[in-house]
Amino acid sequence: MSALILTLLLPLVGALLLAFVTSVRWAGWLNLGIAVLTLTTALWLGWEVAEHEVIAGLHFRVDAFNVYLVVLTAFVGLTTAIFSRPYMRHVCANARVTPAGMRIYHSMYQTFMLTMLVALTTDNLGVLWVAVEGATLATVLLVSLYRTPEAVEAAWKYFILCGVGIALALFGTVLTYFAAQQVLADPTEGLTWSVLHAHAAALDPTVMRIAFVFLLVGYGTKVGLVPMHQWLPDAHSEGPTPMSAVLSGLLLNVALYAVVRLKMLVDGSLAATDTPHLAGALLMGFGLISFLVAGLFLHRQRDIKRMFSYSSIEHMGLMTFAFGLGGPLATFGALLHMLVHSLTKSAIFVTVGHAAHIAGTQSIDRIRGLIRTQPAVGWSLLLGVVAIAGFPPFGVFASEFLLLTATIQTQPWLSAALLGGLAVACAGLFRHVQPMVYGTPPEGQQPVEANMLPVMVHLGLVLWLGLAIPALLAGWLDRATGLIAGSHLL
Amino acid sequence: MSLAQLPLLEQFLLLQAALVLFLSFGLLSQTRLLAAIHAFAWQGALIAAVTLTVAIAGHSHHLYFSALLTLVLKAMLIPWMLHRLVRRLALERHTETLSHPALVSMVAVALVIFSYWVVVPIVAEELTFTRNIVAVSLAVVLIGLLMLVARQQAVAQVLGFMSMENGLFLAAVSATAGMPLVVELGVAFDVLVAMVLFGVFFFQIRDSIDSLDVDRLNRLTETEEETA
Amino acid sequence: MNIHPAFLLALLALTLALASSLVALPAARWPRALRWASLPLLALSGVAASGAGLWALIEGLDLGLTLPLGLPWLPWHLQLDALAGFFLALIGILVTAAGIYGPAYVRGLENGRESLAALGGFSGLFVTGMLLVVLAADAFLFMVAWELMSLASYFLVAFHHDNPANRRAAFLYLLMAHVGGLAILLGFGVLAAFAGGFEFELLRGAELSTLWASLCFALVLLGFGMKAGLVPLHAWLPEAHPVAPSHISALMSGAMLKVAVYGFVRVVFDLIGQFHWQWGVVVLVAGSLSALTGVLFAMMQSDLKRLLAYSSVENLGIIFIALGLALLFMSTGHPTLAALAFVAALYHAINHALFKGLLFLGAGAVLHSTHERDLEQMGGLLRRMPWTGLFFLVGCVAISALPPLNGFVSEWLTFQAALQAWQLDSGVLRSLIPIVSAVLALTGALVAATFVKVYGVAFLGQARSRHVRRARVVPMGMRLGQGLLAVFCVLLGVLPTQVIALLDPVAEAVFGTGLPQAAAGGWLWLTPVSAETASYSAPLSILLLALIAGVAILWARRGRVRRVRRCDPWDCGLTPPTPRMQYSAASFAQPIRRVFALAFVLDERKPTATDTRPRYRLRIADRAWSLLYMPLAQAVESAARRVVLLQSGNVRVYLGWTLATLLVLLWIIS
Amino acid sequence: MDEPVMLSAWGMALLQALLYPALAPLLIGWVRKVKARLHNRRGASVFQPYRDLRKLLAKETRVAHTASPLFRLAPYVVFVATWLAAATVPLVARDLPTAQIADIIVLVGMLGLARFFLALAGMDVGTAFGGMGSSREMMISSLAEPAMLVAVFTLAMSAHSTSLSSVIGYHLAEGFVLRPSYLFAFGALVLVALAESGRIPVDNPSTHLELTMIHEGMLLEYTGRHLALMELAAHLKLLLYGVLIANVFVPWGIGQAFAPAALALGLGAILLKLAVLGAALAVGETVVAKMRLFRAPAFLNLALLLALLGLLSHVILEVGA
Repeated sequence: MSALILTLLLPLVGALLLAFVTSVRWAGWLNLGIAVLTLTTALWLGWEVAEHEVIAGLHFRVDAFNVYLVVLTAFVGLTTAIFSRPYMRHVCANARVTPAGMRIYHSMYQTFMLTMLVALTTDNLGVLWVAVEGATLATVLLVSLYRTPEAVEAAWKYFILCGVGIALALFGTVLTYFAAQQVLADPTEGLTWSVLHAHAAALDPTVMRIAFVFLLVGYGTKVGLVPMHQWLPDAHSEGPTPMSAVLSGLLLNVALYAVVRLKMLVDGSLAATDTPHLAGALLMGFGLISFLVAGLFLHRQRDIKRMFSYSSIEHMGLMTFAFGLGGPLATFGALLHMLVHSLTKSAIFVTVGHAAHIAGTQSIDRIRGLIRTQPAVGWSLLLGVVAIAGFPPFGVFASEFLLLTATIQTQPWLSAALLGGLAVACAGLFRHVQPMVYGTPPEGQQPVEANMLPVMVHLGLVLWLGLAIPALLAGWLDRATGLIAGSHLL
Repeated sequence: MSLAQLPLLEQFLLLQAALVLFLSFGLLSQTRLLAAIHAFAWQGALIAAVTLTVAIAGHSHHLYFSALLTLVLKAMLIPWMLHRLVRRLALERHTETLSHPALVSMVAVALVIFSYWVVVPIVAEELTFTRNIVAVSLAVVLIGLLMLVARQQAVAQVLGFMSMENGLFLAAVSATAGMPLVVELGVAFDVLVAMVLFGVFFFQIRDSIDSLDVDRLNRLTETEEETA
Repeated sequence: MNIHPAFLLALLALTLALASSLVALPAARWPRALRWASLPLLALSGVAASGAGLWALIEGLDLGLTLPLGLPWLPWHLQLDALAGFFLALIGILVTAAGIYGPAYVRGLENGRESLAALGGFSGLFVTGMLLVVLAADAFLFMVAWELMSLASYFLVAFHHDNPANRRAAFLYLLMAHVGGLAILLGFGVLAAFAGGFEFELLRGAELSTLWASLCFALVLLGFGMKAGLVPLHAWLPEAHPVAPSHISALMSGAMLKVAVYGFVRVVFDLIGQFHWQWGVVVLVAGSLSALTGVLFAMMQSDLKRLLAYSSVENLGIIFIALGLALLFMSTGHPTLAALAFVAALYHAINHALFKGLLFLGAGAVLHSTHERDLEQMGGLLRRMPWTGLFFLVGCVAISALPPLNGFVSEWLTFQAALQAWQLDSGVLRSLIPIVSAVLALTGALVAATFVKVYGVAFLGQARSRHVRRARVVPMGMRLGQGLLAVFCVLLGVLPTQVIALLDPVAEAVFGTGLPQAAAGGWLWLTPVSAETASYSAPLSILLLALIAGVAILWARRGRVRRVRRCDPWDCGLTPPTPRMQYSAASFAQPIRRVFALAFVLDERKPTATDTRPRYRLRIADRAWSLLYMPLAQAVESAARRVVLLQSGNVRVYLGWTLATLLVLLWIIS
Repeated sequence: MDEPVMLSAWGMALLQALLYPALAPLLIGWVRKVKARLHNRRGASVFQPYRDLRKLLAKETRVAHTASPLFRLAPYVVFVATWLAAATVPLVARDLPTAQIADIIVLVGMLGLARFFLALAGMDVGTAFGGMGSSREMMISSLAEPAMLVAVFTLAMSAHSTSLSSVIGYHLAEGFVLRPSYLFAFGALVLVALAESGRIPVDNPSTHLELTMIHEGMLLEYTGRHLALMELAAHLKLLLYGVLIANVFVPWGIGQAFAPAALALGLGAILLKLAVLGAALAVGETVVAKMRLFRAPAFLNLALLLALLGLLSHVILEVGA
C-alpha cells in the first residue's frame, strides 16, 4: 500500500516543486530524479503485487492488469525525462520557449505522470474520469508550448475534441452509476469498479449498452479511434517531442485501459442477453477501421512526427481489435502489444526528435541520408521502424503473431483485412523512412549531440521481449489475461 | 403513468428539466454572446435548483452541498469569467451569423426525439420518471454537442461545451441522486480548470489568427496536395 | 539432456554465424575486421552447417531439441531430420564458398562510403536466419527466423544505398517479403487452429477439411512462391538480387531461394500431409510459367547479374515443376514416382545452388576487376581472367543442363519423372504433363542460348571498353571460392548415383519410399525407375568422351603440319574486325526476341536514316508490372487520397464526426 | 550377361562406334551424288567427302590472333560429343551397352553440348559473321530441341522407355502397328533433323552467302584439322539423325544377336535404309527452296506442333484409359 501511495505522491510533490523551480538546468535534473524515484516505487509496487495478487484500499486497486502498465508508465516517464533534459535545454537555448514555459513544462510533465498513475490505479470510475480529463488539461498547455499558430491550433483542437469526448464519457459513467444504483445495496459504491464487476451480471443491460456507447466514444476519442482521432496527429506533431513520446507511449494506453475495464463490466451485464458480444463487436469494428484507415493515412504524410502519430493510431486500432476479439490468445497478444508498442513508439519519437534537430525541420522531404550524417540516429530510426512494422526478432512481431493466429482461429475472414492492412502500413512507413535514412545527405545537415541511451534501452527491451519473455512479466500478463478474458493462457 | 399521478416535487422537477432543455435551445439559437452567456447562467441556476429539489425530496445532505457548488460554479463563477473574457476580448457587441438557424434548430428537435427514443427501452416501471429526465439530459448533452458543431465562434463553442456539462450534471443529479462527493468535487475542479484554460486559449488564438473564428484554424490538415 | 553431436555441430554453425555478425561490428572503425574475422567465421559456420547436414543425411537422423527462448508457453523447438539436413548442407556449402570468396571481394569496398559493419553484421544475421529456418520445428521460431532472413537480406540489398534504384529495389523486396511472410504466418495459423499448437509435431497431426487444407496450401504457396520468385510474384527478384554485393547475391539466389523451397516442402509435403491433384496442377502451371518467363527475360537482359537473377526465376520454376509432379503422383497414389520427382526437385535445388552461386561469384569477380556489369561493355575476358573464365564456363555448361555436368542430371531425372505420366489414370493429367515437359525442353534450349550469349559476349571475342581491356586476374580467395563450387558442379554431375543415395533418406522420410531401383545396376548405372526404362552412366560417358577425344586427337594430329599459326581473322576477307563489329548481347538475342515477341512489352527505338548520331535504344518491360503491381499501387494511392478527407482541418467537422458516430452507435444498439 | 558375351558386346559397341565416322562422309557423298544427278550433273564421286577431310587434315591450321584457347578446344569437344551421341544409337545391332550408357535424352544433351561449344567457337574470334551464325543457330536449336524431345517422348511413352534399344526392341516385339502418333512423331523428327543438320530449307550447306548461312557462319574462321573435325562432326550429325529415324521407325532388320549373320543383315539393312533416306533428302533439297531465316521459326513450330499432336494422340487415342 505504501508503495502505491508513494508512487502517487512523488509526481504530485514533483509537480508542485517544479512549478517553482526557475533554473532550467535544475528543473531538468529534478524532473529526472523524481522520475527515477517514481520508477523505483513503481517496481516496489510491482513486487508487492507479485507477492499478493491485489492491493486495494481508498478508491485504489492494483491488480495484474494495471500493475504492469504502472511500471511501464513509470519507466517510459523516466527514459523520456532522460531524453527531455538535454532536449528541452536545447529548445530553450533556441529561445523557442520562455523560462516560464519551461516551468510549466516540467510541472505539467509531472502532473501528467500523476494523472496517468491515478487513472491506472484507481478503482473508482469517477476518479478514473477525473484523472483522464486531468491528463488532457495537463498536456493541452504543453501542446501549445511553442506558441506557433500551428501549435495553438493543435492545442485548441486537442482541447475541444478530447473535452467533448471526455464529457460524453462522463455521461456514460453517470449512466453506469444509474444502473448500479438499482442493484447495489450501498449506492455510494456505485462507481467502484471492483464492486460493479462483482455485480456485473445484475446491471440493467439496456442502460449498460447505452452507457458503453458513450464511454466508448468518450475514451475512444482519447485512444485515437477513427473517426474521433483527428486531434491526435495535430497534438503529436506540434507539441514538444518528449510530449509526443509520452502521449503515444502512455496516454493512449491508459485510455485503452479504461475502455477495456469498462468492456469487462458491459460483458458481464450483457452476458445473459441476446447480444452478449456487443462490446467486443464494437471494439473490433472501431479497431479494424482505425487500423486500416491509419495505415492508408501513412502514405500521404509530409511531417515525420505526424506520420508516426498515425502509426500510433494504427497500432491502437490493432490492440482495440484484439481486445474486442477476446479470448486468451488475442488478449495476451494485445497486452503484450501495449507494452512493446509504447516502448518502441516512444523510442521512435525520441529518435525523431534528434532527426528533426539534425535536419532542422520536421518535413519528410527535407530529411535525407541520416545514416551518413549521424549513423546512431539513422540506424536507430531505421531499426525502430523495422520494429514497429512488426519484423522479428523484435517484440512487436511476437504480439502480432499472436493476434494474427488468434484472428484466424476465431474470425478467419478478418485476417485477410489484417494482412492487407499490415502490408499497406509497412509500405506507408518504409516509403517515407527509407529516403530519410539512406542516400546522400543535403548540404548543411550537421550531427547534433544526442543521448541515444533511452532509445538503446527501449529497443533492447523490445528485442529481448521478442526473443524471450521473462517469467515474471509472463506471469503478470497471464494473470491479466485471466482477469480480462476469463481464462488463462499458460 | 401520467404526469398527474406524480407527486408535486417530481412534477416540479420535470418542469425544471423542461426549462433546462428550453434554455439550451435558447443557447443554440442565441447569436449575441452576452445574451448566450446569460442564458447559460440561467441554465446553471436551474440545474442548481433541480439539485436542491432532489435534495429536499431525498433528504440527501451532500446534495445540498453540491447544489451550492453548482450554483456557485455554473451560475456565477463561470458566467462571470466568460463575461470578463468577453469584455477583455472586446466582444460585447459581437453577434454571430448562424449559417442555417432553422436547420440547426430542426436538427436539435430531432435530437430530442432521438434521445427519447434511445432511452425508451430502459424498462423498469418505477423508473419511468427518472428515465424521462435521462432523456432530457441526454438531449441537452447532444444539443450542446450540436452547438459545438454549429457555432464557429470560440466563446460560443465553450458555451456549448459548458452546457454539455450542464446536461451531465442534470443527469447525475436527477437520475442518480448525485454522484459521490469525491467525483463531484473532481468534476467541478476539472471544469473550473478547463474554464481557466479556455480563457488562456482565447488569447492565444486571438494572438495567432487575430480572431476567434475556429473555421480559420485550418492549417493542420492532410487534404491539400503536396507542394514539392 | 545430452545432445547428438550432429546437432551440436548445427548449433555451432548458428553460433559461428552470429559471432561473425558480431565481430563485424568493429568494422566501422577497423575495416579489416570484416576480412580477417567476420568472413572466415562465416566460412567456418558454413563448413559446420554442411557437416551437420551431411551427417543427418547419411545417418538419416531425426532429432529434436528445445531452447528456453521464445514465448513463455512455446519455447524454441529445433529439429534436424533428413530434409533439414539436406538444405543445411546446401546452405553450408554455399556459405563456405561465399566466406572464402568474400574477403578479397570486400577489400574492394573498404575505401567506399558504405559501412562495412552493416555488411558484415547483416551477412551474419542473414546466414543465421537461413540456418534457423531450416532447423526450426515450431511455427513461431520458423517465422522469426524467416523474417530475420528477409530483413537481414533487405539491409544487404540496400547496402549500396546511394543509388535510388537500389533503394527502390530494397523497398520492393522488403514489402513483398513482408506480405509473403504474413501469408505464411496465416497459413500456419490455419494449421494451428486445427492442431491446437504451434509445434510441428502437433501441426502434423492436424485434421483439416479439404477446404481449409486448400486455403492453407494457397497461403503458403503465395508466401513461399513470393520468396521463391514464382511468376507473377517474381518482380522483386531481378531488382533486388543484382544490387547486393556479389557474394551476397550468390547467397540470396543460391541459398535463400532454396530456403523458400524448403519451407514449401516442409509445410505442404510434411505438415499438411494431404495431397490433391489440383494442387499439383497449380504448382505445375506456376512452375512452367516461371521457367519460361524467367528464361525469356534472362535472354533479354544485358546486365549480367540481372540476367542471372532472371535465370534464378527460371530454375526455381523447374524445381516447382518437379515438386508439382511429386504432388500429382502422390495424390494419385504413386509414391515411388512421387519420390522420383521429389528427388529430381532436390537434385535441381542443390545444382542450382551450386552453379548459380558459382556464376554470381564469377560475375562478382568480373565486377571486381572491371567495375562493369553491362555485357555490352565486356568481351575477351577469358584471356584476361583465365581462371574465372574457366569456372564460369563450367557454370554455364552446368546451368544449360548439358552432360556430363550436374545440371543435366536433375533435368534428366525431371524428364524421367514426367515420362512416367502414362501410369496415371486421368487422361487430362496424362496429356497435361507431356505439355509441361515440352515447356521444360523449350526452357532448357533457351537457357543454353542464353548462356552461349553470356559467355560468348562477356568472355570471348574482344573487349568492348577500355576498363574491360585492363581487366586483371582476381585474388586467390575469389578464385578458390569459385573453384570450390565448380568442383562440386563436376562431382554432382559425374557421380549421380552417390548423390541420389544421399537424397534417398529425404524421400523416405517424406513419402515413405525412396528410389530402390536407382543404383540397381551398380554404382556406374543410374536407373531411376528400372534398367529397361532408362539408364544413364555419367562415369562411363566421361570415360568414353576421354577415349574418343584421345582417338580424335591422334587421328586429327597426324597431318604433316602440327603447329598452329596465328593470323588475322579472315571474316570473309573483310578488314580486320574491330570490337564494335562484334555481335552485341542485344543483337544476339534479337532473333529470339522476335520469335517470342508476345512475351515482352518492347520499346524499341531504331535510328532513322537521317540521324546525325544514330543510336539504338531498347527497353523491355515485364508484363507483370502493368498487369498486377501498378494497379495495386494505384488502388492504395487513390484509397489514401480519399481517406485523408477525414483530416479536413476544421474542428467543427471533427466534432460533427464525433456526433455522427455517437448517433450511429446509439441507433445500432437500440 | 556373363563375361565373354559382355566382352563381345563391348567389342561390338566399339566397332559400331567406329563405324559411325567411317560411314558419315559416305552418306554426305551419296546425298551430293544424288543431288547432282537430279541436277543432271555427273557430280563428284561418292567418296569425295573422305578426300576433302584428308586434304583438310594435311593442310596447315591457322588460328586468329584474337582467338582464345576455347577456339582450339571447341572442335574436339564438338566432334567428341557428337560422336558419343552417335555411338549410343543402335546402328547395326540393338542391345549394346553403349545404348545403356545414354538414353535418348542424354543423346539430345550430347548434341546440345556440341552445339554449345560450336556456338561459342563462332563467337570467339569476334567477327560479325561468327556471332550471327551462333545467334541464329541457337535460335533454331532452341525451337528444334523441344520439338525433337517431344517427338521422342511420344515414342518413349508408348514404349515406356527412353532407352533407344528398348524402344526398338519394343517395336520389333509388337510388330507393325499403324499408330497415328508415330506418323506425327516421324514428321516432327524429319523436320527437326533437317533443321538440326543444317539442310535446306532451314540452312544451306553449300553456300557461304552471308545473309543465309548459319552453320557455315560459325566455321568461317576454322582451317585445317579443326575444320576437318567440325565437318566430320556435321556429317556424323546427319548420319545420326538418319539412323535414328531409320532404326526407330523402321527397325526391321537390325541385328538382334551378336551372330555374324545377324550383324551382316543388320549392316545391309541400315545401309539400305540410309540410301533411301539420303535419296529422299536429295530429292527434297532439290524441289524445296531455302526459306528466309524468319520463316524458320514457323517451320519449327510446325515440327513442335506435330510432335505435340503425336504425344496427345498417343495419350488420347492409344492408351485409352
